[in-house]
Amino acid sequence: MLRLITFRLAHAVPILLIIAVLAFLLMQLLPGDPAVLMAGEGATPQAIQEIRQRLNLDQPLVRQLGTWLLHLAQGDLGSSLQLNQTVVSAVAERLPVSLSLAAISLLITVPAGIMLGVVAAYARDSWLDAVAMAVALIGVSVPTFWIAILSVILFSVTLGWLPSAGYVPLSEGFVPWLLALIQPAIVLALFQIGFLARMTRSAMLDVLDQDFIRTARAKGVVESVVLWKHAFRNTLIAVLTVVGYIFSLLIGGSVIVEQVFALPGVGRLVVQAVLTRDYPLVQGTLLLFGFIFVLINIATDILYLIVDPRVRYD
Amino acid sequence: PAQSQGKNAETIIYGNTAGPGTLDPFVGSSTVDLEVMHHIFEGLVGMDANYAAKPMLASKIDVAPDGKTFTFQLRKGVKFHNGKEMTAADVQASFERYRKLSPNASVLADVTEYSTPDPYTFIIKLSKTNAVFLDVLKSPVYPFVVLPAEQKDKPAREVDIIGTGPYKLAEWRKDSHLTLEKFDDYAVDTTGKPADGLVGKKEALVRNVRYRFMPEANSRIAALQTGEADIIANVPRDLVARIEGRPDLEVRRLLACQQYFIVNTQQPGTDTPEMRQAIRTAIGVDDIMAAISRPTKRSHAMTIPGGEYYNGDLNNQYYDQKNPKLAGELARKAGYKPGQKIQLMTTATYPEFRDAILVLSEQLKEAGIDSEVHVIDWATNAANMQSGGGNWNISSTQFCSNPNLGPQQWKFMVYNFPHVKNDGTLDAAYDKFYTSQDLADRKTAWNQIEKQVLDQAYMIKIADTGLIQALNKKRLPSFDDYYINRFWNVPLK
Amino acid sequence: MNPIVELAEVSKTFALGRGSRRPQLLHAVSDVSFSIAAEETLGLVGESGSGKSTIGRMLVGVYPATSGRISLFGRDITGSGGKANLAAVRRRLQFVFQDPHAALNPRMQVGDAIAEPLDIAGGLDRRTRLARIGDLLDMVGLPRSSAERYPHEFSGGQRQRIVIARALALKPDFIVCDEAVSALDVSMQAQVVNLLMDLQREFGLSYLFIAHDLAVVRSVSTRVAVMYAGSLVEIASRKALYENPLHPYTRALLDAVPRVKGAAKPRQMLQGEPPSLIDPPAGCRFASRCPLAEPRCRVETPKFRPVGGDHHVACHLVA
Amino acid sequence: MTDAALDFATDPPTWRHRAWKMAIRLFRHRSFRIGFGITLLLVVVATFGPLLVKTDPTAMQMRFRFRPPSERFLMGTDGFGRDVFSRFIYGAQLSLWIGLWVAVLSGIAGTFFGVLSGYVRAIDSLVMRVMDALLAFPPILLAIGVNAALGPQVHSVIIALSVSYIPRTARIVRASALVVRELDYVQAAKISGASGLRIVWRHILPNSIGPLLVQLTFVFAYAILAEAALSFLGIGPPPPTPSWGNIIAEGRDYAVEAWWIMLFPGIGISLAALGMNLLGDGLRDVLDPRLKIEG
Amino acid sequence: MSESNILEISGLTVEFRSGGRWITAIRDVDLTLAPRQCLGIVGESGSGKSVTALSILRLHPAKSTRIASGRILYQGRDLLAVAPGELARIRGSEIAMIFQDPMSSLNPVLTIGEQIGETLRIHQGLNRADALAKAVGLLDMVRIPDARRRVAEYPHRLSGGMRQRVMIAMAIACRPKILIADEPTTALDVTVQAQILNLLRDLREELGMSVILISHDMGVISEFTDKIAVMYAGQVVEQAVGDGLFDAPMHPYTSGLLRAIPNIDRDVDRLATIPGSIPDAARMVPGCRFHPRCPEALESCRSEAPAMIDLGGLRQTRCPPRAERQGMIGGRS
Ligand SMILES: Nc1ncnc2c1ncn2[C@@H]1O[C@H](COP(=O)(O)OP(=O)(O)OP(=O)(O)O)[C@@H](O)[C@H]1O
Ligand SMILES: Nc1ncnc2c1ncn2[C@@H]1O[C@H](COP(=O)(O)OP(=O)(O)OP(=O)(O)O)[C@@H](O)[C@H]1O
Ligand SMILES: [Mg+2]
Ligand SMILES: [Mg+2]
Repeated sequence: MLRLITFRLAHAVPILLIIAVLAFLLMQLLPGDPAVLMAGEGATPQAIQEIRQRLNLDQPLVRQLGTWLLHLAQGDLGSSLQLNQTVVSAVAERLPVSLSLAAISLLITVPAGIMLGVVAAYARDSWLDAVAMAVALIGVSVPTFWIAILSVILFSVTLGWLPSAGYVPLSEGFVPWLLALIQPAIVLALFQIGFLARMTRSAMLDVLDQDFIRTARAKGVVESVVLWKHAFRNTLIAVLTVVGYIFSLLIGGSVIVEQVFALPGVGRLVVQAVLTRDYPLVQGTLLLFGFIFVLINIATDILYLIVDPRVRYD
Repeated sequence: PAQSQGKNAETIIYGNTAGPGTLDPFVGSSTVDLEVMHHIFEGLVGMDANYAAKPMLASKIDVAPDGKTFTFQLRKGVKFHNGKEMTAADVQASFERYRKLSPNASVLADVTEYSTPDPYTFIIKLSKTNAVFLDVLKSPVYPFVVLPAEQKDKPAREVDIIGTGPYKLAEWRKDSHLTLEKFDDYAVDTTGKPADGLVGKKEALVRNVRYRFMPEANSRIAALQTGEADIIANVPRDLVARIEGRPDLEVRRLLACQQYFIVNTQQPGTDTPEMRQAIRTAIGVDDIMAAISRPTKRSHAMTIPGGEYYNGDLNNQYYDQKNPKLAGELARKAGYKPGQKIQLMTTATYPEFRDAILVLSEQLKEAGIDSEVHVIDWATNAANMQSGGGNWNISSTQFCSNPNLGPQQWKFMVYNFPHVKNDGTLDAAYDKFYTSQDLADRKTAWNQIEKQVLDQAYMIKIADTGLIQALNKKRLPSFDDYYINRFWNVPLK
Repeated sequence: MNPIVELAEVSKTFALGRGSRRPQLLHAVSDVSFSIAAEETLGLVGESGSGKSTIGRMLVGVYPATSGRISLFGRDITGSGGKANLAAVRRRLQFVFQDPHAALNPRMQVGDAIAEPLDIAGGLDRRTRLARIGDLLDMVGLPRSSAERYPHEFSGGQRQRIVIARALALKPDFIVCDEAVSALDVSMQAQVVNLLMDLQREFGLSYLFIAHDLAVVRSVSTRVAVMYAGSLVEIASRKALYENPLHPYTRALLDAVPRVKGAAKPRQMLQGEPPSLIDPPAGCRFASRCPLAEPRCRVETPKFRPVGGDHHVACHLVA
Repeated sequence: MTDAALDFATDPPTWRHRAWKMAIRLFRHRSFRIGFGITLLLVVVATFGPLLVKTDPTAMQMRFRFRPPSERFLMGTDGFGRDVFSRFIYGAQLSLWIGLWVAVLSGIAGTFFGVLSGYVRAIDSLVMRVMDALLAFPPILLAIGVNAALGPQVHSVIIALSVSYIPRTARIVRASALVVRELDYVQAAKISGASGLRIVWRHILPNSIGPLLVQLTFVFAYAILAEAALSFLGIGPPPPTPSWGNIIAEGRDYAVEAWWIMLFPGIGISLAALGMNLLGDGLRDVLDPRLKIEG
Repeated sequence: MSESNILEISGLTVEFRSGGRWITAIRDVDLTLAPRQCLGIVGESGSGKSVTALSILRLHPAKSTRIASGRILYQGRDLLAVAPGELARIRGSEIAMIFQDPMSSLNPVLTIGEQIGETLRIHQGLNRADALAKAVGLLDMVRIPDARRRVAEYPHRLSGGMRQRVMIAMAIACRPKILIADEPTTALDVTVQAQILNLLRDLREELGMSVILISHDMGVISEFTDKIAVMYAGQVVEQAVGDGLFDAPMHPYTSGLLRAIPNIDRDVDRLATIPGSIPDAARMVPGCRFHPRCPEALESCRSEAPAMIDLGGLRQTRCPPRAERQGMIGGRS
């Protein structure tokens, strides 16, 4: 297994390189000039030109790319154009926020989604199934934004139970941290629960009419155990895939929720970096995302091996 | 948590859309930058409530009769946040750094020499007469503030945030919040002037000011309602009702900006004055004002009432013509062929720009002029407006400091955004403006400039616009509006 | 005689356990050599878990051999170039899986499943294809209407017939039948066995016929091989094997066959534990259960050697 | 049904015959019928609605800003006094179109890569890492990039969103493929010399279809919403052209005061997602022979 | 029901939904099982043996199956009517079942130890460790070598015969009152088969367990069972106690079956078969279901569906001509 991890990680290296180059090229494709934005309203063309020079933006592309890659190889991701921060510190500052949010949200999504999915599959075509399905659909089609606002109005403004916005680091206490994140986490979860539920349901339906379920029943296993132990265990590959997928979604882009709840997460960071053409920051964040996603997915792959003994890789 | 971020006798909490991009004063230009910087940094001169230049760190200013030499006496005992005393050397180093890296450095192009005969005297010599040099120095945008001399070689955006202002920077978490802390050794201006605009007797009455960055209007309002913020900025006009119902909250409307359509004179379709005028004729500002979710006021002028250069109804005829029929005829005369599309460029980053453009597109349609709207991100929009590239005919933007600060502040905009070329009338008027020491002459010059810009429809005025702020009256009973929010002399209950 | 299948000292080990634990090796097949000639049926019997299916699977390339050489139709499918060689002979090979349920795609109609080898080979128009499916269903005694139904609608025996029909579709030259008829009732079994033999006569097919039913093996096989704990213990023509079994295990097997209307002679049950395949004992693997075992049987591995004609056996005690 | 079975004995089932039988099975499926009904309704609205609704969806009447739903404005008006009903009807087409294409494109490509890496072990790790790499690019960035390359048009949005959903779909398909490829029937096909393509097409895909269908119905709904986010950044169809996504996006500041702006397109998206989900359920069941379709 | 029977199936008719229609898989099946008795069921594949067996524990897929009529009395209670909770209690502990497809009947993601141990944990309240220890013992009992080590294996890594033995171990774990064994030894070599059958025999004696044994192997049936039912096309066509069936089959189908048994003591070049094939359940033939393949069919066989005829001496047949020829007609059942 150790070999598998090393092997997969080794594969990640060239991929990260590809991300690096792609990110770089993509940024070049974009119209808009970071120098103009940095210079601000009313700046003269000379001023802009100067900034361009200082940032080496006036040099040929290949040269810029080369320099950047060279620095990258030395572990230097460079500095943000806008933030007066190194890319690493900018990201390091926000990652805990995104990770916290993703983790709490996942902790809500996973049990709820799985529960709904399993119940819906079991009670297939009944009213329970219909309700679970409705919840699933509401989650995806009601704009997150709307839920977020309504939730703030209800829980923060009207009831005064939860803070309306802002992040409190874990270092300032577990409860404040949790209270600050619980609302956005639920809003995010609502969006994902449906997906997980539907996926679980579908996978469960595939498993439920297989022979070994009959065997379990023949042994006198009660329905709930048949459902959870015998059937659900067999859907874990599908469920894990979806969970991994949701996790990467949560880390990478919960821009709207971060925005509504004024959370300084990486989602907003990267969008703003794109919008302000903060090249080094975008490139750096993408690399980081790439790395995290590779990690998540390697972890999922390894979990596959654990949850389904039939799976094998060479 | 609600408490940890919320009500606090020592901390004023201010919610605005975003945090500063940079706190390096020499490159800071956006409102969110400035409203923090002016608490931390101070310059030799600053604006008063009427936008006039007044001494700040200078105790006395002498202007030589030829308008070329400026001598500043510095206040004594002014301390930087690092405890060091400010001297002329710091001032000179700051000017030198400014010249090296500020986008606005060109205004120092005529400087021939700085000198510091003694630690409290600073002299600037210019090669040419500049009648409005002090007005240049008062600019709140890219402010000419004083940094410790050691910061001289720091690249743009990388200075240590050390000023002489009443507050110092305590904590700054990008995209989250920024906290200012009272500077205990602040040298209050004791020359006897009361607080006025950015100058005068400034005192920090609360320990901390926390700026919270909350991009969503709904969230800011919620924060104010829950007491997690004491004051918030940028309330969309159509959401004001949510606040107005509450006895403890108060809504403030501030009209300090102006919004325009910028017409690209170099782009086919709008490269003739006739066509630009046709477009202007089609525009009715009431619908636009209704559409943009900001407080607005009808006004044709490029300056604000009360300012030195305000000229009453002089150029009113170019405003709000609202005559689609005539506009259609003019367009045809100007050679416009139906089906030909005027390219409207705007951004969603600033909804008021986009909304104005959307209404414009409808009004042009009424006049028989077809158009196409391109919504792009602000980065591209701004870059295209600067460069003239990107195939746009009309875009919209808003100016805040320019109308307030006078014609010198307008110059770059009126030339550069519409990409004006070879306009002798405009050139001559500006020349006169800079060289005449006589205010009356300068006013005449400005009237000409304004007339030319509006007549040629380089820019088409939409309205004076502004912001809506809201605050908790109970907590901030005596908060004073200004076009930059200030938290000195503000007590917290 | 030109053998179409040849195994030379083929072994197969599986790694047990996963993860970082040091894997234990399970010796499923050890040093097995035999060959099958054209138009021949080699019956393969033996203890359950002794590696019969594993051999079958290695023969069609589902498992690679751990060591040794396998050639099919004169081409070596192990070692370098094995893949290409295997691909070259694919069409001439078929396999009937032991578990008919797992061997059928639950989402494929039976007709399509049967026609799969035909479709892969290609070149049939719809009508001919359909006719072939019908013929194949007839052959294995299923109604033609089965073609439109799905595997789960069939009983175990019916499914097995579907699998057999699929294997026969292309008239291959060599079929591995892994317990192909054990799920069938006797009359159906007889039909299928007869069919296999008819095909053999008609088209010169060869079979590796893995089964537990020694009676069936006797009726289909030309020669019979007996396996115990991963090794071949005896191989002989059917007559020789059934009438003159030499290896004690073979004898025990034949003794244990249940008979209609009571056993002819008193059943002698094998005692003791079968050996572990994880650390196989030294010497003869059957020694622990052999009624005749001598001390040297537990030390010295008996050679697999000819004892007259094509009768081979691995036992010290056989002269 | 029996008749069909009888036909079969004499006449080979043609492609069309099978499709017909499939359709019959589908229409026996209750969820499928409901889903089909909903989808059909939306498609009809999207196609013929604009011919029937006379109000110009872009016409602004500032006098009537933010009017709640009434007889005159069935779904109220927005901040420009535009008729939300008319915008809703005109917007249906664009939204459904984008949702559909993104689902189809990302479905095809995602399935391709998923199966490729799930089935061809040698390149599994490689393909998956490339997918991880794609995953790293936020849709916004992709969209701006594609937009810059192809110009602002619906295609750019479709491509950008499709690309960003490919890796997600791929992972889901791969997960099923990893299990299915080890089963005996796949081995049986291999022994028969089936090509990789055939194994994938006939064995792996049909047995991985459940999660794939769920994924695609969700991609469909996500794409409609994502289009809004993008069009608000100015990527894609410019705003006077209505789409459900940008109606919602434009109404977002007034979520409370002018709830109707968001509500109706929200319902539209829900309905579309519901329709698609039901269709997907039906398809899934019909493709699974073990489930009997009740009449 | 007679006091002496632990299980009585009467008039059982089961239908499946296929292609939109209900198709009868078994019709009017009557079977009885006495304590300690072993009932063998033989018959053409597809004749409904497994369907009958599955019905006892109500293990058919609920959606596509219906039990159109019949009763299954177990210790006086109708199993078709007991509450689900009660049924779960009976399943595995009092009535256990060995399934025909050992691969697909084992859960691929649980170790065999876990699967065997589960039964013990449910019905005997053992903890995990004890259950596992007992599972090892059971694996030993069914002759799986290295039981201690292999108890942690997953099903797909076992040979066919081993899987089958795991199924057996699972079924006998709780020492049930009735064991339903659907082809329990087809994948086993004869020596292991003999051991397993001995094991079952011991259990019968020790616990008074009754067994329903479905098998194609006439040798096994003959050696192991005390009563044999022959099924054809969804019906029981003949029943007999003891070896009588082999001596004098009372149904032509049984005769055909016996003829088809391969002989281990002789080399034969061709096995005897019954010509034709089982009728399609969807289009069942009228009259006697076997008549199209019957060498002795009379005109009446084509039209009249024969009822079960009691021949006395615990023999029954569905073949009136044979019954008549033997002059053994008793009362109709
Ligand atoms: N789920 C089902 N749906 C439709 N038909 C079924 C189903 N299960 C069984 N059948 C049909 O019922 C009949 C009896 O099947 P059953 O499995 O009882 O046969 P069997 O006697 O056990 O045969 P074998 O010895 O081959 O296992 C067969 O014709 C089969 O096709
Ligand atoms: N994929 C696998 N991984 C690990 N071990 C395996 C695998 N397949 C088979 N084995 C082991 O190899 C040995 C031989 O198995 P094989 O299936 O060849 O036996 P067999 O002779 O066919 O037995 P049976 O008659 O019971 O089918 C067994 O111990 C089995 O557990
Ligand atoms: Mg085997
Ligand atoms: Mg059966």
